[in-house]
Amino acid sequence: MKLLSGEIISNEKCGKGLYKIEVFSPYICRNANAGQFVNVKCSPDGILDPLLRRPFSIYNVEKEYNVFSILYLEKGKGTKFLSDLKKGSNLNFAGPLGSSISIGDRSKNFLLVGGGIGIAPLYFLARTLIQKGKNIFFAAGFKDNNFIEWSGELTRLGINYRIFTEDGSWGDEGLATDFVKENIKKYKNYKIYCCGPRDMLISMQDILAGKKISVTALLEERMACGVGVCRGCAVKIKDGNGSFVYKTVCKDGPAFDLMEVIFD
Amino acid sequence: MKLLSGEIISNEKCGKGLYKIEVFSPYICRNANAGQFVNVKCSPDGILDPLLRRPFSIYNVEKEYNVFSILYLEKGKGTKFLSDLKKGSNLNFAGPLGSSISIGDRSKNFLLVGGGIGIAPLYFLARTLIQKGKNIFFAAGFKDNNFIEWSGELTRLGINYRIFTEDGSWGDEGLATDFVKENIKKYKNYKIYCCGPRDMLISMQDILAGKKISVTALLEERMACGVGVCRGCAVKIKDGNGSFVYKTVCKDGPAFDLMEVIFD
Amino acid sequence: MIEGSGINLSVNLGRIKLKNPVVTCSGTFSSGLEYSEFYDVSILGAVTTKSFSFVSRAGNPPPRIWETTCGMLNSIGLQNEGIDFFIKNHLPKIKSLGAKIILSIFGDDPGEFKKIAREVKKVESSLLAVELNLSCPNVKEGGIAFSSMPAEVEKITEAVCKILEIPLIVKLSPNSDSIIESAIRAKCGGAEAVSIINSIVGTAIDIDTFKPRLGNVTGGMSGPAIKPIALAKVYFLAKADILPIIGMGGIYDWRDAVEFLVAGASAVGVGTANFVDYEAGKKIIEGIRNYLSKKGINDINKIIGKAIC
Amino acid sequence: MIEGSGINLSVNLGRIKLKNPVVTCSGTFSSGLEYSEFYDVSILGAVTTKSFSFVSRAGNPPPRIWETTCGMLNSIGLQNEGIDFFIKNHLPKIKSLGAKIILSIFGDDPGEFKKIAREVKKVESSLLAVELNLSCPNVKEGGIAFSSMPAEVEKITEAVCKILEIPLIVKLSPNSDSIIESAIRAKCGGAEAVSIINSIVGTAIDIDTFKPRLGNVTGGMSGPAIKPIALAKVYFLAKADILPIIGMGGIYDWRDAVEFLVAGASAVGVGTANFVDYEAGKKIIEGIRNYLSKKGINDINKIIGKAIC
Ligand SMILES: Cc1cc2nc3c(=O)[nH]c(=O)nc-3n(C[C@H](O)[C@H](O)[C@H](O)COP(=O)(O)OP(=O)(O)OC[C@H]3O[C@@H](n4cnc5c(N)ncnc54)[C@H](O)[C@@H]3O)c2cc1C
Ligand SMILES: Cc1cc2nc3c(=O)[nH]c(=O)nc-3n(C[C@H](O)[C@H](O)[C@H](O)COP(=O)(O)OP(=O)(O)OC[C@H]3O[C@@H](n4cnc5c(N)ncnc54)[C@H](O)[C@@H]3O)c2cc1C
Ligand SMILES: Cc1cc2nc3c(=O)[nH]c(=O)nc-3n(C[C@H](O)[C@H](O)[C@H](O)COP(=O)(O)O)c2cc1C
Ligand SMILES: Cc1cc2nc3c(=O)[nH]c(=O)nc-3n(C[C@H](O)[C@H](O)[C@H](O)COP(=O)(O)O)c2cc1C
Ligand code: FES
Ligand code: FES
Repeated sequence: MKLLSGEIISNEKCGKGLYKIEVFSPYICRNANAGQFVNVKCSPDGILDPLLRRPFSIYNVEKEYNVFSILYLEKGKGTKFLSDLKKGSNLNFAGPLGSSISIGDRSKNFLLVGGGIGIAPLYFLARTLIQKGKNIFFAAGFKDNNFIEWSGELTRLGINYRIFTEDGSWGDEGLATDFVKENIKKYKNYKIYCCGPRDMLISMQDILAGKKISVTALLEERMACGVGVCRGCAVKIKDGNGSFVYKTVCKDGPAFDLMEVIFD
Repeated sequence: MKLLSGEIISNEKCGKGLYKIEVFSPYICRNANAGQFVNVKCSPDGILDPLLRRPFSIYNVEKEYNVFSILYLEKGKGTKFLSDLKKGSNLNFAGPLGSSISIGDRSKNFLLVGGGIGIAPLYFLARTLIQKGKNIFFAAGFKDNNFIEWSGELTRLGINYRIFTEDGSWGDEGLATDFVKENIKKYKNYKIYCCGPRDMLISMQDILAGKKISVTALLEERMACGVGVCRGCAVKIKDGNGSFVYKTVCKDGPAFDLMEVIFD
Repeated sequence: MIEGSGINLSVNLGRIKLKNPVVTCSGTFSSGLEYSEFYDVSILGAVTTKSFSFVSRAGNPPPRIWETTCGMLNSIGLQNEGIDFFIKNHLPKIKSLGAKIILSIFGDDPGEFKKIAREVKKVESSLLAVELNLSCPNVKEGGIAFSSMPAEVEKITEAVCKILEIPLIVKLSPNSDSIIESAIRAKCGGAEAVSIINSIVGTAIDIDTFKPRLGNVTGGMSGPAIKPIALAKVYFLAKADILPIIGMGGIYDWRDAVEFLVAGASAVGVGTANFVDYEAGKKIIEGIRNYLSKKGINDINKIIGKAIC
Repeated sequence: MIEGSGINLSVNLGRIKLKNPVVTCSGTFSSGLEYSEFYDVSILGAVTTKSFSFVSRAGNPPPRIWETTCGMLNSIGLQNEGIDFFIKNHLPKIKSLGAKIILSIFGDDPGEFKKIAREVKKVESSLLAVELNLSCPNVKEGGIAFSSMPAEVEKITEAVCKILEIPLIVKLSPNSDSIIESAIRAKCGGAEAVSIINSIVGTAIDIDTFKPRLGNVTGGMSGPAIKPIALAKVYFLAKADILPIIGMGGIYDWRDAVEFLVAGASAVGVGTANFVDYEAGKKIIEGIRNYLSKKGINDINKIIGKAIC
């Protein structure tokens, strides 16, 4: 992990409040693995509002071009600043942070379940799995059709996928988790990775309870340092003795065994 | 005085760290007089660093175009933000603030003495005096030749002027105040207006002590409100009883009788 | 837009009735005349004037202002023209604008407070309430405010209370541990409400000249930077449930104002924000109304203190 | 670049000798291992570790972080693996990096402090000093820190002092009036220096759910927003001239650091800034050196306390 500054190659809108920013960084391209993130300074030099860095999953790495990208939604002042950044200017970020998802050789089949912007880290994971010749199914759920422009990128991966929207405006009407629930028998020999809103992760826990299917979730938590020193991004993880310990999303995670996570 | 938002017509560099910003504002053009200023929000919407507005003299008003302008030096984070603003975006400002310089009919001859960026309000004053058919001499002093690009604007006024620089790189080597000192007899029947660094104003006080020449100075002081409510921008002004009162630069000023100002 | 719409914005702090919970903070709005050029100040719950003493005060030597990260320091030192000047010059004007007025007063000792109160007595029917500023951090370098001496708080409140019939608000300082105790004493003395917080003692130094940035060495810190601190003070005092609170300190927009109400303030004071957004008061009232309307809450009193557990 | 150049950056706080005045703040640098990936942490005056208790502590329920305007609230609640874990796991690693270490410790009562001290005793020669955290605002909701009970400060300092030979630093809280009194008691108890300030009690509330933003309701505020407040506390304590001070609270860059030194701190702590600029410590040391060099000052001690009048 390093503190870096990289030229912005592009920063384009691909949906309502949805942007993709591409940044030149040989270091990130060499060292980043799926599941990791970068921590971005979202204010000009010398300006301290907003103060803290913002964490964003690494969405894609294009080693050929030494360019990595982030897919982000404009939420508040940090992401507003990001969306105003111009091509050719520099991004101040640190990374790669968090622990990498290790993909064993044993598993062959992977089910990725993404909700909303939660698809971002799963995209990088999918690309990594493709390179390893794995079989992938990607179930992506959204509120509406806001990500429709983005979906071209998913199509280009050439994997099987299905889109679900709550309002039925794109793909199938319904939740990605309902699809998983109905088809869970099909995925007995799959490894599952999921990322999305808290409610989605809780549904996944319910669906998979007692099922002995390996499921990893990528969690979010408010961060201060992003590198494991402040203990700000604590999540409750079962410790085996019926009790729990607090682990850090930024260093121990963001990927955790979903069945060990305690949401309360 | 009003809280306004006006489109930026241009924002161009005219020297090292020196910029002129032109803003569309019929209201300012209708209401502003020489000596007044605008108070500018120097951070994007919703961002509070820097927090306080920055005061800038009105440098010019072009009634034909409904455009007024500010001439400013990049100093810190507020003026850095200003210098990054793009043509076509909006400036958030309030004005016109401060009291206007009232130009009586009696005086015919005016000597304007400006130091550095202090020439900004004097430029507007000069244009006003020209319209009233007054006779003007403008003595402008600078550290170096950084304002040379700007001086075209001065030339175009068609008035008599002389430039002094401390390093002799442009105009005459020396201080504008030394020039005033040496030629003070010539200016017996002039009204003097001056604006510049504190040391310059103190020199002017020394030069004019006991001379019965009317001299008005435009003062600067750190401001919070800019509209006379907080009493933050206090300056010491003689009160006639051998004592002093605190007056506000933002409301009572910025123009004060220089001989009444107590610098300590 | 402000009135009507079926949402009740009015709040009572004891005998003090405000048509909406937004007042201005003393010292940041003068007597409201300047800002009346930006909007109709009669829409405010009340205008709190700057603090007036018995005779005029010159205030502290400049520089009096220093900007800090998302906040500011001031060492005005209560410059004012004296209570008579207020009564003769400001009061008629601000009354004619239709504004409700909370008059802030300040004295060096209980005796001066009494003298001011006797002057105020003559016009008390024109005022909504009187606020006793017992907490200015700017009078002496690090000077002790009455507010950190609970016994003095009671003494002064009681003395003024005997003279005036209109409600009293006591303004307390965050610069001491004794907010709760002082609030209790204010209540014993007859106060109707407390205002918290006054500005927090702070300083800044010029690293080139080694001199303090303020003529008075230290000053009072205010603005968005201090909001979390002020909010915690409001929360704990509201939880202690002694007197109704006018909460202030770093309120910049309607979200901040709602946060203070939810934390237990019955009204909110807008201070430094007036310097940055001259229409802050107006926007905050509108923002609160829209918030309630969107949430389907028809009475502001339903959210006051909602966070207290 | 850091060493050499003929400028003396070393400072002494009693028996504590630092090669430069820049240390990290407890809880914002862990034991230095993570940041050693960004720069050589042995260039720091010292690494102050996070506070360790006798046995491990789970810490407070999440959420633990809330960003405020130019600052942050935390309610970590002293999550740590216990002193033995530090001694066995962190200490050898951080020592091998060549860093000087100030170990921060924390206990619920004087007894726990003693128990920790006895453990620390075994490795005290590896440490530069021990900092007693008597001022964490996060243990209970609005809980009272030892630091606001001067008698306790003395008792704990004395108890630990009897066990350890290395110098003790007492970390005090800004959340009470008693900094000066507590510093005097710390001195009586045998402390070598004081660290001020710990974070300031603050809170934030979600106006949609009416719940506090932090699991623990209130938290400790830190970051640039609090700098003027911290600086005033340092200035007044330095003026009282009781013990050397490690000044901290909102330091973001070298200018801030110099400001604290000029205000009377003999060393400075870098906290929240580490989260924003992972190289803050390094840049601040370089910045101080450049500043002195440009000013033609050959010894940092010449500027310490320069603003005190
Ligand atoms: C490990 C991780 C990976 C993430 N990856 C992505 C991604 O790929 N694309 C994307 O659009 N978003 C991602 N997020 C969420 C992203 O960090 C927030 O949307 C962003 O911080 C919002 O900042 P803001 O200033 O615009 O919003 P504000 O609401 O103004 O932020 C205020 C504060 O809350 C924090 N915050 C707000 N939302 C979140 C959140 N969901 N999780 C954690 N902290 C939050 C901010 O960091 C900041 O401290 C990720 C979050 C985490 C923890
Ligand atoms: C009445 C008046 C008219 C002015 N007219 C002009 C003008 O026409 N052109 C121009 O370039 N500058 C002018 N100035 C100075 C200008 O306001 C400052 O240069 C500007 O505020 C610096 O802001 P900053 O954020 O870039 O600098 P910073 O140094 O970061 O500012 C920090 C703080 O100091 C204040 N400040 C800094 N310098 C000054 C100063 N000289 N006077 C008052 N406050 C200051 C800022 O407002 C801010 O609160 C004027 C000042 C006053 C009072
Ligand atoms: C410039 C200035 C002057 C002030 N003068 C007074 C005063 O005269 N009386 C008083 O009670 N409080 C005074 N205050 C304190 C404010 O009323 C308020 O309590 C404080 O600023 C916190 O609120 P804010 O952060 O919204 O500004 C003053 C504050 C400022 C910034
Ligand atoms: C996340 C976090 C954790 C902290 N943990 C501790 C701690 O364990 N012990 C301690 O003495 N201070 C702790 N502090 C307080 C800091 O050491 C420091 O006193 C305070 O943050 C002010 O400095 P700053 O504004 O530079 O951060 C912590 C601060 C933060 C932000
Ligand atoms: S954000 Fe600091 S430990 Fe995770
Ligand atoms: S800046 Fe407030 S009175 Fe002048």
